[in-house]
Amino acid sequence: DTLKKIKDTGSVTMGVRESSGALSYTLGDGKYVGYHVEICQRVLADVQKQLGLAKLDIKYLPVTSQNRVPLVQNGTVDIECGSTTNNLTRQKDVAFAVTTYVEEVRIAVKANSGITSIAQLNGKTVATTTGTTSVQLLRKHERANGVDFKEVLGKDHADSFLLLESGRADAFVMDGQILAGNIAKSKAPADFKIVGEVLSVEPIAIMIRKDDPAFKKSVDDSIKALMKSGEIAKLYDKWFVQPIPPANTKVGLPATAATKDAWANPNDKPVEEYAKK
Amino acid sequence: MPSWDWQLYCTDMVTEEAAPKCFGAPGYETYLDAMVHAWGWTMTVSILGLLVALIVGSLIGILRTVPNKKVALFGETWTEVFRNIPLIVQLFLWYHVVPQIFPVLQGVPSSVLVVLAIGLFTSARIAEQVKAGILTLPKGQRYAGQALGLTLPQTYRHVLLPMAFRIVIPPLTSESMNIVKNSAVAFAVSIPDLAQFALQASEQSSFVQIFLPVTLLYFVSAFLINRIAKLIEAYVRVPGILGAK
Amino acid sequence: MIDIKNVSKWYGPFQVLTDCSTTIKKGEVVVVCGPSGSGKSTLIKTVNALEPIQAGDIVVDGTSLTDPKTNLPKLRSRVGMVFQHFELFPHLSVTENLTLAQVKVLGRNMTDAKARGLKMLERVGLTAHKDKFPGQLSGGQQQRVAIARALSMDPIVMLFDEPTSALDPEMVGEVLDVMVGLANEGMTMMCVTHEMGFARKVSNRVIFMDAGKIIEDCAKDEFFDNADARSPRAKDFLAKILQH
Amino acid sequence: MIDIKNVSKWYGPFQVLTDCSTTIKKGEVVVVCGPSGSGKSTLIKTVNALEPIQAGDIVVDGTSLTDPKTNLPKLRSRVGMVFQHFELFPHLSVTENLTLAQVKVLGRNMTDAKARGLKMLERVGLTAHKDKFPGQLSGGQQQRVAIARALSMDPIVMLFDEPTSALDPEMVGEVLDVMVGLANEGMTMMCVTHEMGFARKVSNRVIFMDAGKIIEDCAKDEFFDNADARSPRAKDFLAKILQH
Amino acid sequence: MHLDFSFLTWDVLSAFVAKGLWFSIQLTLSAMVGGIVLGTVLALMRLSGKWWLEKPAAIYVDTLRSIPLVMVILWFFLLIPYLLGPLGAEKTALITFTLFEATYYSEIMRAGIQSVSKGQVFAGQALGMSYRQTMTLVVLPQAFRNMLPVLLTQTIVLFQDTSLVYAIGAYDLLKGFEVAGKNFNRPVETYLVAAAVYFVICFSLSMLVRRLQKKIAIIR
Ligand SMILES: Nc1ncnc2c1ncn2[C@@H]1O[C@H](COP(=O)(O)OP(=O)(O)OP(=O)(O)O)[C@@H](O)[C@H]1O
Ligand SMILES: Nc1ncnc2c1ncn2[C@@H]1O[C@H](COP(=O)(O)OP(=O)(O)OP(=O)(O)O)[C@@H](O)[C@H]1O
Ligand SMILES: [Mg+2]
Ligand SMILES: [Mg+2]
Repeated sequence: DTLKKIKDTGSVTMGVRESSGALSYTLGDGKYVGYHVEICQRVLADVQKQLGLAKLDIKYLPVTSQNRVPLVQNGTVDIECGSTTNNLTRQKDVAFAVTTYVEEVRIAVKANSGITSIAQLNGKTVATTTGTTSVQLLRKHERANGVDFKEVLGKDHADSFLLLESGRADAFVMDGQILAGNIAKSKAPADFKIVGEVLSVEPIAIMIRKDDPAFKKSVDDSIKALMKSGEIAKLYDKWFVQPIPPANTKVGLPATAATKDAWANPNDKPVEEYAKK
Repeated sequence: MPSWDWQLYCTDMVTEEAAPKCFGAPGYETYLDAMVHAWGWTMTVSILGLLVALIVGSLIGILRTVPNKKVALFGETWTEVFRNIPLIVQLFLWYHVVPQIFPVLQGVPSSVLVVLAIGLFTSARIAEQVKAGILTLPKGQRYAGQALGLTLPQTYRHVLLPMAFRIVIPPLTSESMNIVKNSAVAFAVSIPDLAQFALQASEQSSFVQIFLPVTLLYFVSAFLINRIAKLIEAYVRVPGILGAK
Repeated sequence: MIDIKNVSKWYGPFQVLTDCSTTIKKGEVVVVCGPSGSGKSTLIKTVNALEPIQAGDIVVDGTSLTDPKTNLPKLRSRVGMVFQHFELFPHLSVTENLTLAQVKVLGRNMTDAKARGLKMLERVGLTAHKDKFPGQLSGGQQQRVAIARALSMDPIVMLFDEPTSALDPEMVGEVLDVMVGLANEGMTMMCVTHEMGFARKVSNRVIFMDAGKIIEDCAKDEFFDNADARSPRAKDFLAKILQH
Repeated sequence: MIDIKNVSKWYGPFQVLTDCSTTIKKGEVVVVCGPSGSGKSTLIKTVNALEPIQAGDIVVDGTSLTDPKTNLPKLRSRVGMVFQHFELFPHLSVTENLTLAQVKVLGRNMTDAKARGLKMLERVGLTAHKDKFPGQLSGGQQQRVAIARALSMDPIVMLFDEPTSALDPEMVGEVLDVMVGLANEGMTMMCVTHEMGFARKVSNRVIFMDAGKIIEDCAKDEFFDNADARSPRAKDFLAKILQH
Repeated sequence: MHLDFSFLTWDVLSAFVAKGLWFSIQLTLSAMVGGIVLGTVLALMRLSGKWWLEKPAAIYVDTLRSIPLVMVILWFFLLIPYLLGPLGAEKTALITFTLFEATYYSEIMRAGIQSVSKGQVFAGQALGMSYRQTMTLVVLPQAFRNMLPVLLTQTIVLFQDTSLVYAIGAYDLLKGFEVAGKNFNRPVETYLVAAAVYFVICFSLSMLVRRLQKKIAIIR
């Protein structure tokens, strides 16, 4: 029971990412920031108020794609504020708060490559990152549409982007905000562009332990309040449109219709239900 | 812990649908297919890397014992450079940096670069062992060879190396096992090996169910190499010495 | 046959040999003795150019070792050498030990090499062990094989470096017997040894070294029987070594 | 003092000692000789219980070694032992080598242990080297330190296993001198050695072993001077060892 | 290729890299000390001649040594919370590395103990020392001294291996460089600098090993 644990110990462990674009990343020196990190901080402030704690000690624990689910499961992390897709497989092991961001999986290419859609990727080399749902997505797409491309998997997003930048790959298929973030930070942002159809729509949410309805309710209520007040749109603007530290670059990715829809109708539907429509 | 789901291994990795056959069903790639395929990559990278490491490492190790200062210095430098930078960093340099400096390498597939990186990294360690093996031989052996009129290369070929290699089989065995384990970094440059499979598949399904068989496969592979080395060791054992212990 | 002329040698700053000179004629048996560390082994190794020298010259059968044009491996193949620790090749059988250099260095064919090797093995009384490995032989047997190996190359001179000092006392005899036989047949020999019995029995001359210098170089009888004429260091050494 | 009764010992299926019996009285000096591998070292090690025995019994100063109640470390501390390869502790200085067991085993305080150790060091003539490390000493000096180390424990008997066979010929004398001194002072000694000069000079009895059996066990004079009464194996051995 | 190192200012280095370097050093030192202690115990178990001590130690060592370190780290990261409660990546790394490196150190110590001649054991026993005394006063000091260069060489490997804690998100030296590289999108440059830093540290250590080796060769 997470609420009790927080109350008893006066501390909470927040799972964060080292570099998940503007959602969650580090400034070094143990400082973690980003859209989801800030939402979580607001949520935890509410939790503190609800529990009547004078002081709540937030511990930040950087997690990776590989260990985030086990860590939430085994109690190391109380609330994971990274860039986790809400899907059915994961729902077997963990629970998700209401969706705060809807990701669209897109294709980044070199601006001068002339590629504008996935169909043109036939025979090309496509990069994506190991241990992400994009890999599966890409393979699904390949099989369904009979396109044939060579896939290369980077160790992490930065590596994958480097594959594109150095010409080892012709395209980088990944979550739109990650593509936008990497392009924004690159040496020559104008050399890249995001093109083509949306390959998939994925609800990204804050992850918490399964079978803890009380905690889920607190978190959900807190987030819903942000949505209702319109506060969440301001947070989004701060991280995805305005310049952000450390290099003061802009991601430049205004909220999509799908994201706005998720704010208007708070829900914790998994990715499978988005795919249906 | 979640319960064990045997069906998982017969499930298609892409569509998450059950395949008609667990292994080798056309049009499907089950978890089992992918794992076996990945294992193949791990072994390929390891064995080719081992070949590079053994050949280059032996050569460098020999150079380091030659009574010629310049040649020996070259061997020393080689060893120091390749063993003092973490493999994962070297791998990255081979993949992303070296081709920028030598554009000819740009077209080289990443699997070749990985084999080179792992092979050369391990060559430094093997050179170290081979050198130690040659130096543990009594100095008199070198003298005896030369006193019979053998040239230096002949002395190495017929006198020093046959014994030195026998002596260093045990440390070379553990280096060979290390190479299988070290190959787990190859995924970082997009080799679809066991490590990459483990990371991708465990993301799509359960951690324990993927990592347990993968760990076992690594274990078995290392063990296999160990057994082969033991066979070689027994085969080349000289009556009357070594092995007596 | 062997002409050692003012040889000096250094290991770094440490001088191991200081201005050593002597001559060994064909058929002569010369024993070299002296305290440990006096440079005996080093001297005998320089005769074979196994250790380079920094000053002086050594001429073996008319060929200068310091001449850069000299083919050292070829020269060495004509000088037989026997070591304290035998230095048989442990991974080769006795026969292979005997034939390796004959084939690779002298270019003999395998049949001839084997015939020659086995003849020498017979000479040292070990024909029965021809297929064993060195590790399966006793020390005395190994040393006799080492002598046979050197002899198989038809050397013009044999060098011995303490051939019996690593042996069990019972085995010393069998090796010395072979050496005495060689000496009696007229082989030219230079032999570092502390076996004064051997020196007395077969040597023509005794060289005594101390601290890298040749201190005594005289006929055997003179060395042993005219003790009063010897240097104090040599007297002292002889006293110690003959005491028990 | 030492009673060896029908001792047999096996290494796996291989019998190293077969039914060995002998008695060593206080003040006696017994020399053990025999060919390599005959079990001399093994026998002397069993006296100290360094090697267990499978049959028979050994009684040292009234204490049976096979009695499970016997405190072996305590017994061993009263039996001095000197090894072929000295076995000084290379990581300790000479003084530390001498005092370690006195302090840790006998429980002496450091001052007493040092006094005792230095006295023994003086006895072997090495006081000047007390602060050196074993690696800085010559073989003969190391062996003398090893004897001093054993003596510091005030042993009732001293065991020697080929104490001079790993030494350069010149150094043999200095170690034998110390041993002769000990024997003359009445120390009980059991000594594996091939130094027949030593055996002749100081021993009371000679034991000859072959293939794990005690073949001869007789007074010194009988052994050396009545060669005809000896077994063929012993005669053969003596001939070999005295030949050169 | 155009390389631009200008972003790597002292501020960036101290913000991103210093913490990682400190953790790598901490991890290396504590895993070395803990690993040598535990490794020595394991080595003694394997040489004890008692099967009920030998077998478990042998299985422990052989098993861990046959699995890639990354896998071991991931497993421990997953399993430790069940045994000890949540600990965080850094502490998990400390425990994992100590337990894992102990297997390597144990093999070194085993060879070291065997490098001490049987005669030394006999000499200790002949002076009346117990098994414990012979081990602690005679054998282990020599084993340790003889193996010092090898132990240090293993420590260099250990230091390089700390780069693998990326798998559980602990913040080590390499991670420091990587994160800096990612946030400024200069991965090539940071990897080059990282390689240089690792080389300088490890090379200095291996020079130290060489000098030690020479020194020990003299004592012996
Ligand atoms: N490679 C080397 N480097 C430095 N010094 C050496 C080397 N080899 C030998 N020496 C030194 O040279 C001196 C002579 O050595 P050498 O082996 O010729 O003596 P030796 O008379 O044969 O002694 P021994 O009777 O012990 O065999 C010794 O002081 C030895 O320490
Ligand atoms: N640990 C062991 N395992 C098996 N056999 C052994 C062992 N130690 C000694 N032996 C054998 O026991 C026999 C007697 O050995 P021991 O060392 O007592 O002989 P020794 O008479 O002292 O010979 P040396 O003169 O060579 O020292 C030898 O044949 C030897 O090979
Ligand atoms: Mg010598
Ligand atoms: Mg013996």
